[in-house]
Amino acid sequence: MIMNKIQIFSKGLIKENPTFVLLLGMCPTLGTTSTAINGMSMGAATMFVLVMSNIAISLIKNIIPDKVRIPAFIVVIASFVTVVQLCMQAYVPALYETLGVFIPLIVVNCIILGRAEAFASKNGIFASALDGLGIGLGFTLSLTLIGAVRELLSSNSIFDYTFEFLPGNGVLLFALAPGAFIVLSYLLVLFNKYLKK
Amino acid sequence: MKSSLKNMVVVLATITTVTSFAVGYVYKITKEPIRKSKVQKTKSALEEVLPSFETLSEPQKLMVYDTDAENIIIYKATDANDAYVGCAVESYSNNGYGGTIRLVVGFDVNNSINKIAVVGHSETPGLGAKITETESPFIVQFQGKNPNEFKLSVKPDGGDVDAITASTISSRAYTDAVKRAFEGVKKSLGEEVDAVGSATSQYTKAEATQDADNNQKTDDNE
Amino acid sequence: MEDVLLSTVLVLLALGVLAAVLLYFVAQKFKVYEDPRISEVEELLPSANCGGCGYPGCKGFAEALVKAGDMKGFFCNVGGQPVMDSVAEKLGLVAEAKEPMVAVVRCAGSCENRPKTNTYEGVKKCTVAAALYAGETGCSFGCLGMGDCVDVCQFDALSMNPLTGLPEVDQDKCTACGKCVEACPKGIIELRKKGVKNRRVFVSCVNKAKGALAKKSCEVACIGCGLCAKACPFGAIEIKNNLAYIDYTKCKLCRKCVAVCPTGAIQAVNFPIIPKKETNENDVKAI
Amino acid sequence: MKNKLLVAPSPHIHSGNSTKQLMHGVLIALLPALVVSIIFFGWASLYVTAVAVASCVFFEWFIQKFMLKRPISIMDSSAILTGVLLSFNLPATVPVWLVILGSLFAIGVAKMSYGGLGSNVFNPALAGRVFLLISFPVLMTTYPIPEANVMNVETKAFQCETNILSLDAVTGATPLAEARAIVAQGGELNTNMNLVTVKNMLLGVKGGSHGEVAVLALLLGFAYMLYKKIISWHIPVTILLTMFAFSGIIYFFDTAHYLHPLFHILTGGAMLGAIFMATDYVTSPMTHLGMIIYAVMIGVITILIRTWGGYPEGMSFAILLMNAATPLLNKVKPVKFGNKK
Amino acid sequence: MLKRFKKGGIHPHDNKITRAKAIEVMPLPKVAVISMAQHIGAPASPVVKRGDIVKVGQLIGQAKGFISANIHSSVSGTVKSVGDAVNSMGLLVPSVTITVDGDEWLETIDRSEEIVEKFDLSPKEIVSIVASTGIVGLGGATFPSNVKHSIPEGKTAKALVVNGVECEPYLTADHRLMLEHGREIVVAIKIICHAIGVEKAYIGIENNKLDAIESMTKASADTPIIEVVPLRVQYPQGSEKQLIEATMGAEVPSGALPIQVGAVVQNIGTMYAIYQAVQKHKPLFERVVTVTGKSVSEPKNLLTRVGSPVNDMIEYCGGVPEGTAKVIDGGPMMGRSMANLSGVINKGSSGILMMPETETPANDASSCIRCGKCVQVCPMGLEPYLLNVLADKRNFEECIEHSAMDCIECGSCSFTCPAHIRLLDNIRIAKREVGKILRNRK
Amino acid sequence: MGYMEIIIGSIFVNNIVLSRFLGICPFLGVSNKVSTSLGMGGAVIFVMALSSVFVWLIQDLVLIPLGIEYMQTITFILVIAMLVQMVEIILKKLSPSLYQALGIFLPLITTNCAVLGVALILVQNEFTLLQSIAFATANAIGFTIALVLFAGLRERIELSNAPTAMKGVPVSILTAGLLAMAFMGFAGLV
Amino acid sequence: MGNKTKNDIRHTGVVTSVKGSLAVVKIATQSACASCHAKSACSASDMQDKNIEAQIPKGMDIKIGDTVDVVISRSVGYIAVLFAYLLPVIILLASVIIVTKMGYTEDIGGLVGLANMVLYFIVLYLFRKKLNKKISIVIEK
Ligand SMILES: Cc1cc2nc3c(=O)[nH]c(=O)nc-3n(C[C@H](O)[C@H](O)[C@H](O)COP(=O)(O)O)c2cc1C
Ligand SMILES: Cc1cc2nc3c(=O)[nH]c(=O)nc-3n(C[C@H](O)[C@H](O)[C@H](O)COP(=O)(O)O)c2cc1C
Ligand SMILES: Cc1cc2nc3c(=O)[nH]c(=O)nc-3n(C[C@H](O)[C@H](O)[C@H](O)COP(=O)(O)O)c2cc1C
Ligand SMILES: Cc1cc2nc3c(=O)[nH]c(=O)nc-3n(C[C@H](O)[C@H](O)[C@H](O)CO)c2cc1C
Ligand code: SF4
Ligand code: SF4
Ligand code: SF4
Ligand code: SF4
Ligand code: FES
Repeated sequence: MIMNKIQIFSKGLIKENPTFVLLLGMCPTLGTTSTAINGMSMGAATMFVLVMSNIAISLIKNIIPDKVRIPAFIVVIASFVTVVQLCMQAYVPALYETLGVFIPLIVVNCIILGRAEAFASKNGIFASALDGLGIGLGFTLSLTLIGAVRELLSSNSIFDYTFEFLPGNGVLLFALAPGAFIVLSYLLVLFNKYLKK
Repeated sequence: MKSSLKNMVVVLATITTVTSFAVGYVYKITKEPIRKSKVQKTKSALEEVLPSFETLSEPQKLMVYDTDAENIIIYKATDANDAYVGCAVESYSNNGYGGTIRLVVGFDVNNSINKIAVVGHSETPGLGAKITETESPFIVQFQGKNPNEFKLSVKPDGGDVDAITASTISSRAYTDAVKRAFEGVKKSLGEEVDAVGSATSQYTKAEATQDADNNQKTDDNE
Repeated sequence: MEDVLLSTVLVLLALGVLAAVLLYFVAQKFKVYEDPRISEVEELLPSANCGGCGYPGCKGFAEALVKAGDMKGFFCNVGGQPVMDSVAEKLGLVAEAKEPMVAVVRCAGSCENRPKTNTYEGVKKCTVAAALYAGETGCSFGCLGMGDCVDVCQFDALSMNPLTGLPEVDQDKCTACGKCVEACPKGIIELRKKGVKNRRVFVSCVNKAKGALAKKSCEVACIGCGLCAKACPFGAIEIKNNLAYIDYTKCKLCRKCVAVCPTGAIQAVNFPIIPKKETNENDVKAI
Repeated sequence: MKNKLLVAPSPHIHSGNSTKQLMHGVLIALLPALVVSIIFFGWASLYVTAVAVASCVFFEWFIQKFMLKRPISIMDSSAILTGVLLSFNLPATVPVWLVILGSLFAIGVAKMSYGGLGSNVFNPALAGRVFLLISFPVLMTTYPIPEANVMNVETKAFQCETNILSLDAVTGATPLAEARAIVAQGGELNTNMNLVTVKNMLLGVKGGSHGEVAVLALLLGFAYMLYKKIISWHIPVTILLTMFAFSGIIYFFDTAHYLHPLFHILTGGAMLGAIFMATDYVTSPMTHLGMIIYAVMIGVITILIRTWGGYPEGMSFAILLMNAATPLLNKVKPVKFGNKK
Repeated sequence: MLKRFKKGGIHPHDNKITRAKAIEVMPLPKVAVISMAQHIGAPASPVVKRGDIVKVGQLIGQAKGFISANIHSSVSGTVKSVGDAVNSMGLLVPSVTITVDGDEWLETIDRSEEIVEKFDLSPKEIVSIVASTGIVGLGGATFPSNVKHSIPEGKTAKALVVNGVECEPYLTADHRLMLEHGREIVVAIKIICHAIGVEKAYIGIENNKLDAIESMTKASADTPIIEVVPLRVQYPQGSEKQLIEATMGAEVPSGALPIQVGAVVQNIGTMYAIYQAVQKHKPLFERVVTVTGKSVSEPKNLLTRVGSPVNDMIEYCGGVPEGTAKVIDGGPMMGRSMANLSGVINKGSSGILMMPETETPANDASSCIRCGKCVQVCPMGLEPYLLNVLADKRNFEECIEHSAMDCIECGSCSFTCPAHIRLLDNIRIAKREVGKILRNRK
Repeated sequence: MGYMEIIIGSIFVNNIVLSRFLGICPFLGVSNKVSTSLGMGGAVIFVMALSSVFVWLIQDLVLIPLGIEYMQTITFILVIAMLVQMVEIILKKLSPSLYQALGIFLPLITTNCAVLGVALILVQNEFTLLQSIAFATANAIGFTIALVLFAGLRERIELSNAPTAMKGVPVSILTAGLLAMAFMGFAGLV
Repeated sequence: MGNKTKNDIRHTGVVTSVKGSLAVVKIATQSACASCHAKSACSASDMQDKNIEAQIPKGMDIKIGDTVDVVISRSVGYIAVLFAYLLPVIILLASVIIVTKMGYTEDIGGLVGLANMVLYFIVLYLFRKKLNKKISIVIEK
């Protein structure tokens, strides 16, 4: 039983990593990872919504008619997103501004609806919470990793800790849109090679 | 549960009601902090760019050029003795590389530039974003300059401003915003030189921010 | 303040009700009943989508199977018996027991058995060579050795043996999907019964030339002498066009034919060690 | 029989040309431009070229050998060509690490990640150059001035304050950038392009990437490639004509603020791009009609970017963009036999 | 401006070494192996059995089915065996093997040199003679000629196009025939024009055979319906679709037969055979074969009996030269390379070409650099590079969209590809598989 | 902002996929065939334009008057989701053959991310209605252009032999990166 | 003959019912999701099979359960996209422009635009017979 729970939690890290394996939620993955801290914050925000909506949905799963499942889920998820939005605006306004439109877009992140559908609507609260936590953590780690690599390449720093890595103060391209795609592509290759399976 | 019309309506209605109450509640809680954080930004910028002051005048809105799309906002500062010590201008330029650049420019009594703070921009990190580096030579070169003597345009355009390397566009826009601020000050001071002395409503520093707060509040309640 | 809360609730409520009503009608209009068992069965299937079952992909198979409500004629070679059993269990049916099959290469014309008479230079594909001529050796029936069969196998069950120049089937990986049978322009690969304990006896030659000609081009060719047919106590062997063929439904694996074949064209695989000595050394490996 | 006969499907003879030969042909065509560049910029330009070639070849070899584990194909000389063209797109004075980084991007990212010669979808040398241009705008737009005294010709390309002839000047802008600066300053461009400036442009006495300046030498290479049937005229001629026509129209409406069309096609990477980079087989369309559409679009986008965009030079971007459209243009089929009634 | 086809084409060196060598008669073989499958279509069924005595010109294989052809003995002697024999490709084909004994011809055959100009036959009769004498196209495809002459209902022929192009490098059989038997060919043209009911015939000849153009112009001076069309040298000018375009200016639509545009195309050799069949009652059992190659000591044009062993012919021309790697049945562009030399000459064999290894392309394909040269040279307007990869990825459905079936297998694309990719090899696979798909779809 | 600026800006300079990173999932997922991506572009244009009108009206007639702008996210997503469904019903009812032809022609799409993103951006920028429609349509066109180019590139890459490790998704994403790099040439156009 | 598949889009499906000269063919959704590795996690996209009604060509013998191809030409696909998606947008845009140019507020412009679009769909409905002719879906074996 414990093993089972651990598995539920850990599968999101590698085996079903939402970014590198399932390739879900690509927009925030690319759009908010110009630095490690941005990536991590985005991941954390998503994780919060994921965990909360998983819990909420597993609570109400039994009373929802099949046909309104999706809209009901959307309402629940969107509410949590709005909560996150409001809180970030209130307490970390600078971060909220940098992440911009991607915070409200958590609503349409397929991971969240996907987990709601595939897991929370079939499992108990605890398991759903664990599932959300695992997947969310996988997402956060991936985003942080991408952010860290991009930050390193583009400005010779990680989490704002600067050091000499590349000549010329870093390669600007990696802070920009093309760099996001390129870094993701090669990280994907490495992931497939060393972690998958 | 079965998907009958009644079921569906009831369930969705319940869910929406519950969640909207919850969200509404959170909104209520966060309303204050959000507003605070919004004004905080302007407030700290004002404090940063102005010479030390005691009170601020009510914000004055002004169009500088005919072609302008929006107003600049001027705050006039006075010291404890009600003497005019300078003013701060919320200015902007639409010609940035990534769109609009918003600055708050502080002027001293002689209308020389005191300090400048960037409050909003979307220039490229590593290039145009250097306009936010307060210690950089580009920023420092403005300080203490009186635009009457210091020609506010970048060198390639025949002015006195040394542009940031490879970011002439951002530099030009930055300079443009400063210039707009200066023109605004000239216009404003020229019009109501007296008004400064005999301003009807005067605020303490604390009140000034409070006022901004209230403005915000009334906006919301409208 | 309270109005804000109230309007929030009202707006969302309106939307919610609208959504519910709308979706209700959507559901009415778009009603497609899909037997839930179809996707359940699909999940059990191996998702190879190989088409080996004769249906368009695993989903097609699941659909047809559920619809038929009877397992007759349905078999997934990839999943094999275990999958079919679990599908049967899910549907409360009885799986049709099917003999597991495996691909065999009916050519033993390795480099030493079949000397080269010319050199091929062109795109290394059996289909190309086959359209052009008989092949690099004197035998115009045998394996061309360019591995078209290897290329089509999705399951990695085939590989070219660089020593013999012949393809080899990995009997554990082969799912008897039949792709290679189709791909071989020479018709060398055949699906045969896997046999008890994987034991099989078959004629590893498809040469239809007259005996002398066949023998000239390949040491281990079937020369159509008919000794095996005479030796077979079960009448499983038939000679047609100078070539012997063992019917695997009749063959009882007695191996009498193996002993009498003058060229060693008949192969017996996976038998215990003793007969291995009598027959060709690399028989077991060559399969 | 004495020896075994060879058997192969027809045809049994071959024209004898090979990939390597074609690549060598292009390299030969690039030689004059290299020579001119060395005359103007000194050994620096040869040094940059050598580093680029060496690192491109090395990366290709390294990646094939240790990462892809595929047969080594550096013998086909395409990596050398990429190196030369990449370096031609760099100022002669860039630091070595920049050249190496650019080569890594060109070969590692733009070429080998797709499987090597023939598989890539973007022109590797240009991808490398644009990568550098975006990442290191300062370094990439600091051009040395040709040592004009070698030719002893009048070099005042423009009526502008900057005297680009001053011998001790280490850096200067390209004529295109100068022109932009003049317009930005509210000035008017000299509409009267006299023969001397055209002559200078042709000879290459102007600022710019070290391989792009020598227009005449590049045209010589073009003639050679045409003669050797390495490329057809369609792409280069159409690009230049389109640029000329489009910028001509703009110029016609406002001669004071827009550049003379001749100026457009003689400066910047127009020649180098049109002749050597837009024609890269791998990334350009197959049919003549496709080539013409491709070339027209390159011409138009180049002028658009040059005139209104953020970069003074649009050729590289235009070619890359149309590289992306090449698969679509390859849907323009050759005219099939049997359609005539 | 000389006429030519408009699209694509290549210029291989023509290497017509034997252009000035008059046709020689090849000595009789000791044993003749006569295949029953010397034509496109169903093999003929043997009508002799072991031990039978046959004469030259005697029917030994009866056509079977609509597209098939009669086979006649090319020698006189005893039937040694009837059954499969290995051909030069190493494949087994049904054949009749005859031990040669003297040279006794059927009496009906007119063996005189005299040119018979007059004919008085109805079209039907002509077609039936062509059928019974086993005439098939000698231009390479060995398509039974009588089928071409029976114009299908609803179609009308407009012109006869005689193919004297011989665009394959090395080969000179047709060239020599035009020089030596121009008049006979003109007679045959008149016969076939009558048979298919047309008043116009073109003889297309490439400009590298000025003497043949002159010879044919002279021979046909009194025959106004014949127009000799000099053509620019460009491979594959001899392909019928391209030839029709060049001479008649009409393009045969994709998938259609020449008759769609009113053309009937026949090779020079076929016309000569038709003359002999109709006017001299001589069935098709011998043909002119060019034995050639750069280092062959005595390259020749040989009038050879069908069924003569290749080995004999090579020996007659000085043997296999040192360093020969490949022996080709036909020309270097479309011929088939032989797996052994023990095969025999068939009706379709136009040449025996011996090539050293240096002359043939090596097996060193690299990746496609998308130079577009193959597209540029394809006379059918196809995209060989694309068909090549599609076939390689076994995406045959898409090959249909890209008109794989239109490929005439001229080999121009493989010839020209700088990456040395054997495009045509894969395209042939594509054609086979596409053919299967289309047949299934019907 | 002028319409020209909005249009050029949204199609080229700030291309929705290549620069704003919205709608990446369908961009990576549905771009296999050029013809389908063209058709899909049409559908996206419709959905975006229509939802921009709805969103604008909701913002202007409901949220602002009631002072509940903070409910944007919830209301917009619900409205957009319903809209897509409704269009399906209407089409099916109106012309079954049309509906079916679309069904064969187009794969199903869910571009919620891009649609919602565009909706949020346009209310954020306080566009007028016409500007909103122009913005939404231009973004959809930008999406289509990127999608079609990308589909062409992928069709081609599919046929070439990319290294095994890069095959499939990685090489596609890399290509998107290089495409984005090429699009940067448009920077500064407006 | 060679032209048969040119510019066609074909899907293979199973005949589920036959009404007169019409057959209902069920095709497996060729949705973006069908081939997607993440479909198990993502169900926002409704994955259903589609039922297509198509004309049975004369002389073709079709039974329930037959596997057939449904074919439309690519151009028909584009026409469908034009009618269903592009024209309404143009109408919407045009009406908004006209109404606002006439001096009404944008709110009204928007509402009128939407109303016009509904009108367009009604017109489309009235002409559906014509449309059906244009959009032909054929069955091939
Ligand atoms: C990705 C990218 C971002 C850029 N960002 C800026 C910017 O933020 N500010 C700016 O002035 N120029 C920016 N540029 C423009 C170039 O840096 C270019 O040098 C500019 O045209 C001005 O050049 P100059 O300052 O050397 O005259 C950017 C260019 C690129 C490619
Ligand atoms: C079924 C069939 C019918 C044919 N009917 C005719 C015909 O009526 N008229 C004709 O000129 N050729 C006909 N042909 C022959 C071809 O057009 C063509 O001449 C033959 O395949 C040889 O091609 P080649 O000589 O170009 O290699 C027919 C071929 C086939 C397979
Ligand atoms: C690429 C190609 C080249 C050909 N070259 C010749 C040629 O040079 N001479 C010729 O008589 N037939 C040539 N043919 C065959 C002709 O297409 C055609 O089949 C022939 O002229 C018909 O005459 P027949 O049936 O009498 O052989 C060629 C065919 C192809 C496909
Ligand atoms: C005419 C011609 C032009 C070429 N232009 C380029 C070029 O601009 N950039 C480049 O990297 N390689 C170029 N190459 C070399 C080669 O095609 C290139 O490395 C491939 O794109 C790599 O796959 C060219 C080759 C030829 C024949
Ligand atoms: S292709 Fe042949 S060897 Fe491979 S699994 Fe199928 S039957 Fe077995
Ligand atoms: S068995 Fe057939 S397909 Fe396989 S290598 Fe031999 S000839 Fe080729
Ligand atoms: S000729 Fe060869 S290299 Fe050139 S495009 Fe064709 S196949 Fe590719
Ligand atoms: S062989 Fe076929 S594809 Fe190649 S050039 Fe000739 S007709 Fe074209
Ligand atoms: S489309 Fe934006 S996250 Fe998937």
